[in-house]
Amino acid sequence: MAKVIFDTERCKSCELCIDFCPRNVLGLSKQLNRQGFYPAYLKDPERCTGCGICARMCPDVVIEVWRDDDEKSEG
Amino acid sequence: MAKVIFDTERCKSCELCIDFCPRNVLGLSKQLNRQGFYPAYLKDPERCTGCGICARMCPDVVIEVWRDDDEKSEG
Amino acid sequence: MTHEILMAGFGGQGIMFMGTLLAHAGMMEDKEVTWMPSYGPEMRGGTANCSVVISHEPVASPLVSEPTALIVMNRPSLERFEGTLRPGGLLVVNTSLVDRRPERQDVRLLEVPANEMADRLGSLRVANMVVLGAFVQASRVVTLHSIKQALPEVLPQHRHGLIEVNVKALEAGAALASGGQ
Amino acid sequence: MTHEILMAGFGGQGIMFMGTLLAHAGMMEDKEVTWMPSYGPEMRGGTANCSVVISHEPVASPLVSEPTALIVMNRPSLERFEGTLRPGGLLVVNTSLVDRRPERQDVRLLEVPANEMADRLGSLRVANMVVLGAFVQASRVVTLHSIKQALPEVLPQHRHGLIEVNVKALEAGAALASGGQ
Amino acid sequence: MREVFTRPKSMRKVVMHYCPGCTHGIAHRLVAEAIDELGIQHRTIGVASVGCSVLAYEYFDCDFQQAAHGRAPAVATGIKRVLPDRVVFTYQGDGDLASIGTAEIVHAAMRGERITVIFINNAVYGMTGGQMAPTTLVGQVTTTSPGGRDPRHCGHPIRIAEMLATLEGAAYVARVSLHDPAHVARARRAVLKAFRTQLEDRGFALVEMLSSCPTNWGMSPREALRWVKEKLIPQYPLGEFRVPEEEARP
Amino acid sequence: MREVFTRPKSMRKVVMHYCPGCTHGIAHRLVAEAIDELGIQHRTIGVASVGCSVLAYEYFDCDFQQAAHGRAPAVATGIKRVLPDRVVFTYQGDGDLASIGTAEIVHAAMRGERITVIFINNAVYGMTGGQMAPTTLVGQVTTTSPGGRDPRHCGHPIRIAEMLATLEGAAYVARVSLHDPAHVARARRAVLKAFRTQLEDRGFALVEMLSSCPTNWGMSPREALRWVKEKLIPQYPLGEFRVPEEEARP
Amino acid sequence: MGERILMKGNEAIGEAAIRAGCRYFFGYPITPQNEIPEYLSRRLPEVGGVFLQAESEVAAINMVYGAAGAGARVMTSSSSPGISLKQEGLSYLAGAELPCVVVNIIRGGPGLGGIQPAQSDYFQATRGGGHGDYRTPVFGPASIQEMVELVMEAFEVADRYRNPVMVVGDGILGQMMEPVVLPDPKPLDSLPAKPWATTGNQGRPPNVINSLFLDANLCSRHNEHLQEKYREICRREVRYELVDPEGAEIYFVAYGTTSRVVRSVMNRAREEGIITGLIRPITLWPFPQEPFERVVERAKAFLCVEMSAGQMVEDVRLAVNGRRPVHFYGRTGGVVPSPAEIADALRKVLEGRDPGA
Amino acid sequence: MGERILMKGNEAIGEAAIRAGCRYFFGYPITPQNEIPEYLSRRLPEVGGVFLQAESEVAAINMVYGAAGAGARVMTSSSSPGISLKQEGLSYLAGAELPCVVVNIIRGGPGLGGIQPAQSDYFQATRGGGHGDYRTPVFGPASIQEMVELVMEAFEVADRYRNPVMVVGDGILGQMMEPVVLPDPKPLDSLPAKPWATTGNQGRPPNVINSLFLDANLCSRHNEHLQEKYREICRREVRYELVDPEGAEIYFVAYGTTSRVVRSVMNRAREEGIITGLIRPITLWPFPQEPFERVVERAKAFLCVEMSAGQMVEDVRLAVNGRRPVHFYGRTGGVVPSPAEIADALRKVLEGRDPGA
Ligand SMILES: Cc1ncc(C[n+]2csc(CCOP(=O)(O)OP(=O)(O)O)c2C)c(N)n1
Ligand SMILES: Cc1ncc(C[n+]2csc(CCOP(=O)(O)OP(=O)(O)O)c2C)c(N)n1
Ligand code: SF4
Ligand code: SF4
Ligand code: SF4
Ligand code: SF4
Ligand code: SF4
Ligand code: SF4
Ligand SMILES: [Mg+2]
Ligand SMILES: [Mg+2]
Repeated sequence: MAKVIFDTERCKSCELCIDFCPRNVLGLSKQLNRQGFYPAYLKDPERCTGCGICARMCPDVVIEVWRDDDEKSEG
Repeated sequence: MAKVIFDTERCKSCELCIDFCPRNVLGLSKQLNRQGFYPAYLKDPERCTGCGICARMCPDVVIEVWRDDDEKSEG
Repeated sequence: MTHEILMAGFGGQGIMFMGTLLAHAGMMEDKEVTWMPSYGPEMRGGTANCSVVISHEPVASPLVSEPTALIVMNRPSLERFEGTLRPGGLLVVNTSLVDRRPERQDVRLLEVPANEMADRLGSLRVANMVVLGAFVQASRVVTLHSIKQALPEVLPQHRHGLIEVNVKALEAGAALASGGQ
Repeated sequence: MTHEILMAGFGGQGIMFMGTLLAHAGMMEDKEVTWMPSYGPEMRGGTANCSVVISHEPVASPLVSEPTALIVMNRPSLERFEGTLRPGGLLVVNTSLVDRRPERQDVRLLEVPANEMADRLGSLRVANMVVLGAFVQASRVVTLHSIKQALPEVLPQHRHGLIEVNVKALEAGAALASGGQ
Repeated sequence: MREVFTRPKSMRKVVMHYCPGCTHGIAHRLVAEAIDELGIQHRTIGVASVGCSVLAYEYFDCDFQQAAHGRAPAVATGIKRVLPDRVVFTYQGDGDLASIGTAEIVHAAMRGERITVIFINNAVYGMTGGQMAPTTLVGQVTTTSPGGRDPRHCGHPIRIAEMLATLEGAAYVARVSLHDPAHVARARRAVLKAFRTQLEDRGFALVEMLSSCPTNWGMSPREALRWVKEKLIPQYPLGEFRVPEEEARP
Repeated sequence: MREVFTRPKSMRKVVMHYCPGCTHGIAHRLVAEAIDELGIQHRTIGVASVGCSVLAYEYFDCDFQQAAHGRAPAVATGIKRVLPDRVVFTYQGDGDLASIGTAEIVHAAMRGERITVIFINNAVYGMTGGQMAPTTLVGQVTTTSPGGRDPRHCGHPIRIAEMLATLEGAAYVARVSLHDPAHVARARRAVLKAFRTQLEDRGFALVEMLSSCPTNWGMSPREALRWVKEKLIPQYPLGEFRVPEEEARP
Repeated sequence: MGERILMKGNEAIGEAAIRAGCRYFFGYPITPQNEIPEYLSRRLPEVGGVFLQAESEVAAINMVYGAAGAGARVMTSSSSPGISLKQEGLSYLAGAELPCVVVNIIRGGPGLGGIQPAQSDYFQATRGGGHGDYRTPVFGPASIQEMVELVMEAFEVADRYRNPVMVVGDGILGQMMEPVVLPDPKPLDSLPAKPWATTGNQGRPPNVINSLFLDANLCSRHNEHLQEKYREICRREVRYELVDPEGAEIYFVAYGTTSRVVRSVMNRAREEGIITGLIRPITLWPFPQEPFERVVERAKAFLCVEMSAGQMVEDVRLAVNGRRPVHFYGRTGGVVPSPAEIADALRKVLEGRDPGA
Repeated sequence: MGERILMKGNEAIGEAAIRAGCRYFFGYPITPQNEIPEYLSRRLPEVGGVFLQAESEVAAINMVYGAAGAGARVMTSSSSPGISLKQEGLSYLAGAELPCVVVNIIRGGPGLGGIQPAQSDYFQATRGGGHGDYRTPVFGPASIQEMVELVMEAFEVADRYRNPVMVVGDGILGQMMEPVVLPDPKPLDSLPAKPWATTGNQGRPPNVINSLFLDANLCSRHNEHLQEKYREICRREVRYELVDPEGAEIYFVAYGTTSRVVRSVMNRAREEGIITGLIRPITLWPFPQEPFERVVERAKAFLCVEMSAGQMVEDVRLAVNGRRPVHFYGRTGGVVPSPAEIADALRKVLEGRDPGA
């Protein structure tokens, strides 16, 4: 199981995480954050592999990714 | 026959013409010029071939070289 | 009479365009005008505001620190500028993006649900024109006619297709202001 | 009494060294001294001159425009500076390289055939010391003893071998000056 | 659970002022990760330049100096000469490093100055509103090349990595790109090497990063990264142009 | 009689201030000969830099501007942009061109500025009294490297020709030497080519000339030329590093 | 003369330069003046001119040197840090007597500072921030119309005296729009001949552009010539505006943007019955002495207002020379003094207090 | 304290810096100050310091910035054109409040000019030739002994106020030899601590060296802080020498080399029975007001002598503020005014004429 945590207040809706997620499990929320952006969120947590690619492409260090130790990355 | 003309007042006694003359026919005069240098002169005009090397190595454009048209350069 | 108008909102809301249009209209009415953007640091984002002064005399300072009219397009702008409006001045609020009532009681208030109105006109982007139409109607700084005349001057040639919807928005705003007062 | 001495000659004649030695000697006698080279443009060649001031009081200006003593080592220097010497001043001329008599009649003249004398001592390079010895003897600005004491201070360690010939030259000059006056 | 990715310790938890999708943010993170990995946060001194990254000192959790436009390598030299056992890096844009600061970067490299340079090549002056940079591509429209860069008038783009690689003092010179995860991973390794080059006292190190400026290119962040891949990389080949030899320490 | 060698017409008949045996004089003559040969004296504008050759305007019989230290390429750019049909050349030393003027020469080359640069590399600052230059050899003693240039501290000498040859705008880049008649003859041809490159509108042209400074090297003119041959050339290989392609006009 | 059009100050500067016959611009981006190079990068090629973005401000000013020496009307523009970098070049231009126009859209300093409006480069502009005894005429316009006219005039003055001329403004003047009537372009064939320019010595002895004088006496003579020229500029090129209403006792002294804020204050003060005058230097160097002589007898005091910690006030003190009190009010770092603050300073002066304290 | 030794001015500057605890020098060759870098290139490595020849003056001043920010005592030196190039950097140093010492051995300008002595960079030094409202203390020594002492003091003042300090001289002071007693070296462990320096943030929050203030209000507040500091420097760091003999009516004002020529003139004048005084500013900024207050009542006139076209004379006028006539005599371009010329100027002033005319 993977855990993807968004520091939503820092997100700028650039969608790079969404573009690069190999599982296509990310989307933009409909709720503006305080900066005035629609932050990204994990819309389909089940399919996330915890590969961390989203975090590595996020220019604003919004995302943290945690994963069960034995699981393998697919990214 | 070659003619080597020195604009002696401009000579600075650097001796480069002397060093590079393939015929070793140049020397320094014993008479100071107005700049305070002992200017170079052609001490052995007979042996000069008019090759022009002295002129081409003179940093101060002191030397002019003329030669009979039919003669060949050896420089 | 010297009108000193301050307009403020988000970067993308067309604040500068509103101001430019107003200044152009003023010039076309042979008035003295100045338009002055607030320009931020050498970088992106944040809020935008601009000052327009329209007068029958040469304009002294182009900077408006105590406006006679204030147009706020979003809430942060209301927070920041509400206090600067002169007593008796005109306060125009885009209620679509400002979710609180102004505190000032000593000013004329004009509320415009600009985004909703613009949406109804089929283009969210003309919310600024709705507000401008309402403002001009309520303040009489320039005529609505001058604003319309200024449109083709200010819009680049390749955007002239947008004149129509802009005019509609201006008129909708003006109608609201004359009706709603 | 303030001595303002100007020395002038060709670049290679050791003018600066003469001046430095004199200034050192002055300092060793607990006098106030300044040494000032004329420094030319950022390039090579030409003439050199330096000013030395020796006084019992703090030295006002280190620049000598009207010297109390003038030492000329070559003809161009005589041409250039003869007129600046104060009336009654001391004019030392290296007659080996100056082929005309000075025009000034209101000064003390000391003629030194320095190059010839140096040559006789076996080293053309000490012509400057001959002149300096003569000058010191004639002017009493400092003692010859002080000059000799200054030599090891001014000459770098690896040149101390030259002290002897320099001393000889100084003495030869001094002898000429005391004899010749 | 094991952490796959968390914020590097050397980065402060503040909102950065960069535009949405600007890869300056990724570059920052890579530097911070290298600092963390090498455990040098407490002896690292950064030098911020003038460009969009002028506020870098607000984002890194270490000592910083803000340098005049183009002069970061000189400032870094001043620091490094006083504190040779500290780690000094500069973070510079292409206007800063490849235009006004050309002399400073060339000479820092020539001297083999023991500093690490992070060079953000986004083919444009970001901060001042998208003017032409020396790295702007031929034909690229900017606010001061409205008809596209004309090589007849402004020449061809300058390739900094290749140029500096002609200098013996440049121990490590590499060009990387930030346009996709695989390249970001490679960039990360290059940054690490560049810091190691300094730690091992081998000489000057520079990593040129092809970076995006969606705002001034007038593109979405995604389009901008595609443009990096399709337009920038052909002009600016990726690779290592100089690597330190094991022994050779001048 | 036929003239084998006479003073070029483009040189004035005045005594030059250079030290005895300084090859600045030879370099001057080669430039004047090229101007004569190409028949461009009346449309040539020279740019003198700051260095021993600062007075170049007194020696050439053509219009001249004296430029601030290092800025001759910028000054030449200003002239050439105003008068594109004139011939513009700069004459710069290694302190001027390779140190303070690095940015200006790199960018003139990058732009492919249609100018001709005569670059006198004598491994030292001549005019100011023999300080270290970026071109000073490792170990070479100068007044500011009294223990010899230490590469650990000051890096290795910069090779300007090679560095500029990485730029596409540099149409002709060559290094020659003035240490003997054969090399002087080759240098002469390089200077001609560099002017032709401009006349044919091909781009930026530079000729680096290894030159002597007997005064600051503390050598006789003859020893100095031997030093050029034995020490300078090994560090600075002679040759053409870029030649204009027949067609390629950017 | 054309119709009134609404134009940004920076763009108006660019257009004015073109109408003055300037066809060459060398610059480097810096806020808040980027619209000048951007405008000219579009416009100059249209009129057969050259816009070139230099690698730095240092390169830019030296390109200006080359172009000016080649006989062109040429301009560069920058903002404070960039102008500092041009100081050596400016000294060279002044030394070699080359005409050009240099625009400084001043921002808050020192150092990187900010980009907001300031007038804190007054000393640098009026006293030659570079080395040596040189001066450059400095124009300080207060409106876009005046900016246009003074930029055009700057080219005339530059050519008349073979000297660089500076035009200073700030981000407000650069970024604001105001109606402006653009003067007709100067016909290029009416521009002054420059027989001294280096254009290739066809049929004349070579020309040399130079500021080197190895012999101190020659260098001194050259300086005397420059000083004589500067004295002539002082005699002939002083410009100012004097607002001198009946009954004024306090005279403001202010230029540029600040003078406009001062005018607001004067208008409001008059409504309260307080009559004030204004001396508005239009040339900052040569600084106008005349208006001070005209009012000093009846003035009670002068109040100099600047966006600086107090720079022009020194020239005011020198002009008044102790005859009346000179007070100062200034804001720094990009803050424009507000009408309320200035009114407050005025009140203090009226009460005989020092507003600086 | 050691014995009297004969030393060249430029070398004495280098030695004084070392004795002040300066271990870092970044510079670029330029006549007539080359003996400073040359001396330090030998001496600094001997004492564990670093001499680095930078690629340019611009690089040098920015290396100074980095080194100063890292907490070092650091110096650079140059001459006029090179100092012009350092103006941006100086403004940054002042803005970021970094201590350092900058020596300017002034030569004749403008432009390339010559290398002979001048004082024509007075404005640049005293009014911040760079951009923004900043100041640097400026010392103007008149002898090599004083040069040594002031260079050492310059480092103290720089650290005390976290501000660059300038020392100005000319080729005469740089090239001449005079006996000097070198003060003992400052023990390195006695130098002030610099907790603000960027040395790696072991155990404390990060330090940042910076002059950027995007918000105008913050920039303004920073400037107010700087101005407060400058006022404190004006209160505490003024230095001057007043020669005020009984019976003096005319007071010379002169500094540096010129003051020594003036002294010759005063000595000779006294022999003719003419008693004169001398105000010799030692700090050019802050400019000494006090000596003027002390003598202005009994002075008949002031005669300012400079190797410039008239720069310090503005400060003299500001100090005298119209209470007495202020006259000026100056030579430019590298010419040192001769005693005869100055005596002539004095004579004119005594006769009530203006020597400048
Ligand atoms: C001396 C000086 N010149 C110009 C500027 C204005 N300026 C600020 S940032 C910048 C260019 C930034 O471009 P780049 O270095 O490519 O960085 P980016 O913003 O693209 O990351 C310029 C020219 C300045 N601050 N100082
Ligand atoms: C801005 C500036 N810095 C420094 C100098 C001093 N300077 C004059 S010539 C020179 C170096 C000359 O060396 P180089 O360019 O190698 O020419 P060379 O004399 O060797 O032919 C320097 C540093 C100056 N005139 N201007
Ligand atoms: S960790 Fe991988 S799979 Fe999960 S959201 Fe991020 S990119 Fe997609
Ligand atoms: S990449 Fe980061 S900033 Fe961009 S949308 Fe995703 S979380 Fe937000
Ligand atoms: S022409 Fe040739 S042979 Fe004759 S002197 Fe010259 S070098 Fe010697
Ligand atoms: S080469 Fe020329 S300057 Fe040298 S000695 Fe011969 S003639 Fe004289
Ligand atoms: S302007 Fe460009 S480089 Fe700057 S922050 Fe925005 S996207 Fe990034
Ligand atoms: S110093 Fe050197 S480069 Fe200069 S003229 Fe003399 S020998 Fe030639
Ligand atoms: Mg960039
Ligand atoms: Mg050289």
